[in-house]
Amino acid sequence: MPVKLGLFLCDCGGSLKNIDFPKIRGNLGKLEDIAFVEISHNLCLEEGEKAIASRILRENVNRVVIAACSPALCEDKFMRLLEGLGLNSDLLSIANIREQCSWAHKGDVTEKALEIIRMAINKARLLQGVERGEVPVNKEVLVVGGGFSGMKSSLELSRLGIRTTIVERESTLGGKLKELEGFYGLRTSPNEMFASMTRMIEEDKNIEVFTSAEVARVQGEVGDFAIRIRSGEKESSQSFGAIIFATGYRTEILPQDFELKPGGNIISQQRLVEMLQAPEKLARRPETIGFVVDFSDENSRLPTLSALKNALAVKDKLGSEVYVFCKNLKVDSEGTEKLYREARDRGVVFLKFEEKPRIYGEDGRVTIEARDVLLGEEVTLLCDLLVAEEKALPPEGTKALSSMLNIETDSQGFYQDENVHLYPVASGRKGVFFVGGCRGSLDLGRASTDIASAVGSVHELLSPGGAMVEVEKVKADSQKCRACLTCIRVCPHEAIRLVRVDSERWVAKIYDLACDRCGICAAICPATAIKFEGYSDEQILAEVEAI
Amino acid sequence: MNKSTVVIGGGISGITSALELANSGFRVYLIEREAAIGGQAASFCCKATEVCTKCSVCLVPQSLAKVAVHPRISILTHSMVAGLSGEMGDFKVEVLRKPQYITPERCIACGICAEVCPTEPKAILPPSPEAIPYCYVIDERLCLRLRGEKCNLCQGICPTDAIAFDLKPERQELSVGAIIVATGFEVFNAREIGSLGYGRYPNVLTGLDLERIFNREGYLKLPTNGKEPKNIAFVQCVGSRDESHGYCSQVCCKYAMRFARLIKHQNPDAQVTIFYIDLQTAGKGFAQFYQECRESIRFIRGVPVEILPTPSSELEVRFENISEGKVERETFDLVTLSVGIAPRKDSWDLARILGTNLADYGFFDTKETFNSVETNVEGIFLAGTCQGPKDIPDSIAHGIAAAERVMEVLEKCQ
Amino acid sequence: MTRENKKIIAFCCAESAYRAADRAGRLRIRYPDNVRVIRIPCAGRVSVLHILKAFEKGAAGVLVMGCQEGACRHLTGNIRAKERVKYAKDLLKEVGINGQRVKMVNFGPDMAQKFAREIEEMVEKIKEEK
Amino acid sequence: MTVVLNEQDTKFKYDVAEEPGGENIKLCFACGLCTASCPVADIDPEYNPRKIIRMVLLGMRKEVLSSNLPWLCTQCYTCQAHCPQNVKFSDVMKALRSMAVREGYVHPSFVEQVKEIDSFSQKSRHQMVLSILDKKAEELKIDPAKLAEEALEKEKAKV
Repeated sequence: MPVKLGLFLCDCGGSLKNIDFPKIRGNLGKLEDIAFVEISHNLCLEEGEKAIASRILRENVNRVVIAACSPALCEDKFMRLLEGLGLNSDLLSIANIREQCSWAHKGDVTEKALEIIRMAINKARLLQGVERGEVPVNKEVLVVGGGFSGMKSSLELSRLGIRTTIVERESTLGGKLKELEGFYGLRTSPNEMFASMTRMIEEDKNIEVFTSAEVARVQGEVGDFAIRIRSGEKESSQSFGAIIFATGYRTEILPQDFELKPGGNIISQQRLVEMLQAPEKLARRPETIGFVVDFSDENSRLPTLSALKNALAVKDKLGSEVYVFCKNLKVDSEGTEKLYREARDRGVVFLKFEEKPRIYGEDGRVTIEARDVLLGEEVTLLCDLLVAEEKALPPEGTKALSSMLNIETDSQGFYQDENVHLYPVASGRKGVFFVGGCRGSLDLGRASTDIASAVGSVHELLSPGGAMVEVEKVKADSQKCRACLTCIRVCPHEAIRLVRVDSERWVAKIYDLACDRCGICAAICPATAIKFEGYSDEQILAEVEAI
Repeated sequence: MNKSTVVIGGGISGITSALELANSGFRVYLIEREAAIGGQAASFCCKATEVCTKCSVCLVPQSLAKVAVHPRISILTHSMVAGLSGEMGDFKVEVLRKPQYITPERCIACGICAEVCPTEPKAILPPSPEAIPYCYVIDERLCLRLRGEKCNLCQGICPTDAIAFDLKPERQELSVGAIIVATGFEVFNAREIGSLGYGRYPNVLTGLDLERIFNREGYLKLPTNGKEPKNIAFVQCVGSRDESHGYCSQVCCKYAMRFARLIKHQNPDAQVTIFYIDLQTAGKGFAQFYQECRESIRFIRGVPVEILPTPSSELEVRFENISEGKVERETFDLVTLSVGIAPRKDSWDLARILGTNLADYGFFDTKETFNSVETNVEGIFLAGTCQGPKDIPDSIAHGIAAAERVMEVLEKCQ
Repeated sequence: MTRENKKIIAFCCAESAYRAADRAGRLRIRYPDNVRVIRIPCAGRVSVLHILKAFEKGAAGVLVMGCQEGACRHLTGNIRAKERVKYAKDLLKEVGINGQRVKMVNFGPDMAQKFAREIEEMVEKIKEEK
Repeated sequence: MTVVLNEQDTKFKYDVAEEPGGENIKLCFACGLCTASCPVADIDPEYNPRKIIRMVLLGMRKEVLSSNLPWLCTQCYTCQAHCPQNVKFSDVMKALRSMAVREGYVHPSFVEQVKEIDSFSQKSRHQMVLSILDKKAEELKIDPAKLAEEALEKEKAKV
């Protein structure tokens, strides 16, 4: 069908005075494939839209160019209008003659406006239009990790009617819940929480649990991930629409930073919790307990929180004198400032250092030497127990999984890159989410918010309309494709895979739901096999041509 | 069951909730008190140097643009919730829409009205260059007509008949299944700490002022003479971690350090000093960012007690340098107070209308600890900083979390 | 046609630089009118071919405008654009066009002043060359 | 000097908290506002309210109570006005004074003497300000040392 173009010029209420609209009409009206040039004053208002609609229908054009304000403002509106007229909404091209022309320069800019409109016309001639359609998606979700975050994610998804499968590496669910002393401000103990969540999961028909199992392979893309789950010797394959990673974190005590080995009196927070759970078993009540936080790792929100909680628990259960050595106390999570105040009020003493404290053990006791900047003097503390600084680290297997997923980790090795567009729970790969400790050390409040937001995002993705896409907007031409894998290597969203077309040939296929329409692949394909409709090489060069 | 929702507040959390719900098939009424949505975060500036410093401000215009055109979201600007009845699944929300003199649906932002407006500064302007909806509003304090004089210039010339001075407040009732409160925060009013001289000395600014200066001008200049400042101080914990604000505002250390880096980047000769009590360097990649900052920015443990102008109109700051154990005086040409996040004063009124509780210090209260989106009223949820301090990513997460809870309860109602 | 009148092509990422250009207009920040903006979804969409063709068609300068490093929605788009610009520079030098006439610039969406400044700088550069 | 924390009196902070005025001592989080605002710290670098609190918290009972520090405070309450944690440092100083007396570090009569000095310095200030105001009309050049002498003379005359 030959191109028949309708051109609408909007002078924005007559305010674009430095553009000579009749001149533009005179100039462009002569072009052969332009059916009409209409000058309007207010295309974006109801009456303007009506005028566009009636003119398009009357003249039966198959491409529309609108010269008006920024497409950032009006594009969606006009696209919807076209769609309403039964015309493909991608047959529209907009020339920004307001923000980037009339308003940006003094004096007459008719020439520039003319050229911008020519660029849009050139592009419009080559537009093909894109269909919209719904991609079938698998509505089941895989949750990797059966700790608090994983369990809670599954339970919440279930409440939205979404079926999940939990894969847990250990033989039981629960993760760190089984190791915690208590939550500040929460009456439920971690143990009770663990018990009730386990019971709920057992009773929930929407949740299937694999323990002592791990993810062996991830293939496919959002809506259709093919996962191989390894459980002992057995392996099984299953398909999921989305994946939530909730693999948690691990902690490591870092006495090596102080050239020490952990031993009887240099203990972890975890060991302290065990002592506090059964204080009667202690041979001797420790008189003095020291904590060291925020030195090796200044990203110490979680270690600080547990130091504060455990210091208070020590006061409650053992009544020892407690000294906390820190650099800066991390109070930037909900309730921590209150906790800190309570700890001070209970007589926990906080000392601040700038330089690394020197720590050594002798005669069953531990000596800490530091310069307390608050006192401005060297201080020495002999304590019966030193609770060493803990660093939150990514769980084992994070590296393997992230390379299997082809997803960047952050500078500390946690899941998810530091890119702001992926915050809070998304990854560069659509349909893959990270919640809780595995994306960085998080307090329980933040982890809970994480879970709800990942569940919300999954629900949005899998709900009707969530998988509505522009079909083959970015497409690899199977005739031109040489299967060189370049596009697959550069795609930041893991949206391209090789598929077999016949017994001999493999070609790249771009998955519409996973694709985020950046065009990096189209720019790099050495065979120029990838076409990005709306931003194809021809279309971009046609715009360049107009200058 | 009613599958529509009211979101009160069009800041980053509110629009995130609205988008999430609308994309999942819910109808959303977004109620905004001001003339444009976007809230506080929309007035912030990108703090990137050569590289992104993860302030997340760029996420706001993206979401705003999507909300503006979403067919399932209705934006009610200049509106407030005036009453509530019913219960979860069947709330009746009474909304009061203040007269706005310009019909947003009719305004095409051509700017002809501003050309003829006789006042200086103009009484009719868009609230910001990126305002959504992008339409003009009349400043009641400047408009001659609204101050009782005879002037009809803008109304007479408006090509789309968008201006009408005789509009009355409108009341309307919305039937919805659930409500999300996302009314945001106020920055702490630095005038409350008189000794720091905010409001008295023009070169004492707040973090919010800095956001707006950078957003508008692209670089920092002294309010007094328009020159680039050479010696800048940041004072942390202004309106945080004290008796009446017993919490850390979570954002100030981050924005102060980002601003410090940005200033240093734009003007390498500038001296930047940050006064602090405890630096909050937790969060993704931030400890590393802090290490980088330390190379070029001076950090002093100890916060200033008083700021006084010198005869040469610089600012003399008195503080204890804790690491030295000494009281010191130093002069700066600009001091920024890193003001914290405070609850909105009108939260009280809204809480009374909705029947929700307020927590310590005046933030909206949650039903239980660690479930920061549910309130004591079934079907009313919280999103963003109305519940407590949050940065932009955390507010977005919270916004989605609140939407998820709404989906859950409305799904159950079915 | 004198060189001053020659066009500059600016490939603008819709997420950042295009918004910055719109903002410049809204704030009525004036800049030389010989810039032509081509809106692209991501700076990573720009290929070496686009840059070279622009010069072939008579452009005097090409600006590739993407997001700040570390802030690309598509993670690597702006980094790839930078590499391509560098590559294009080398190619241009070989055919005797000053590599300075193509430039990669990073933007936040609110950097209207920077947008205007970059256009001005490029115009100056072209003028100097004569 | 190295402070060995175990050798200090860990009960000291609790004792101060028991003393009227000392209740909030433990709440201090060391922001330094008290010291920065203190007029005495401004003229005497040895005197540092924040450090005094630290010494109490670390149990340095003898060092604090036997020292001059508790007596140097002018009870102007400026620190108290600025303290974000409501430590009430001026009141803490009162508590420390009475403990110092009770525990025999100073003779009870010392309290009376300090009181007199306080009252005397207030009176001298009063006198000095008045004399400035008196003299302002005649002569703008004022010598504070001379004023002090005059004020002292006047006070002496009364005794």
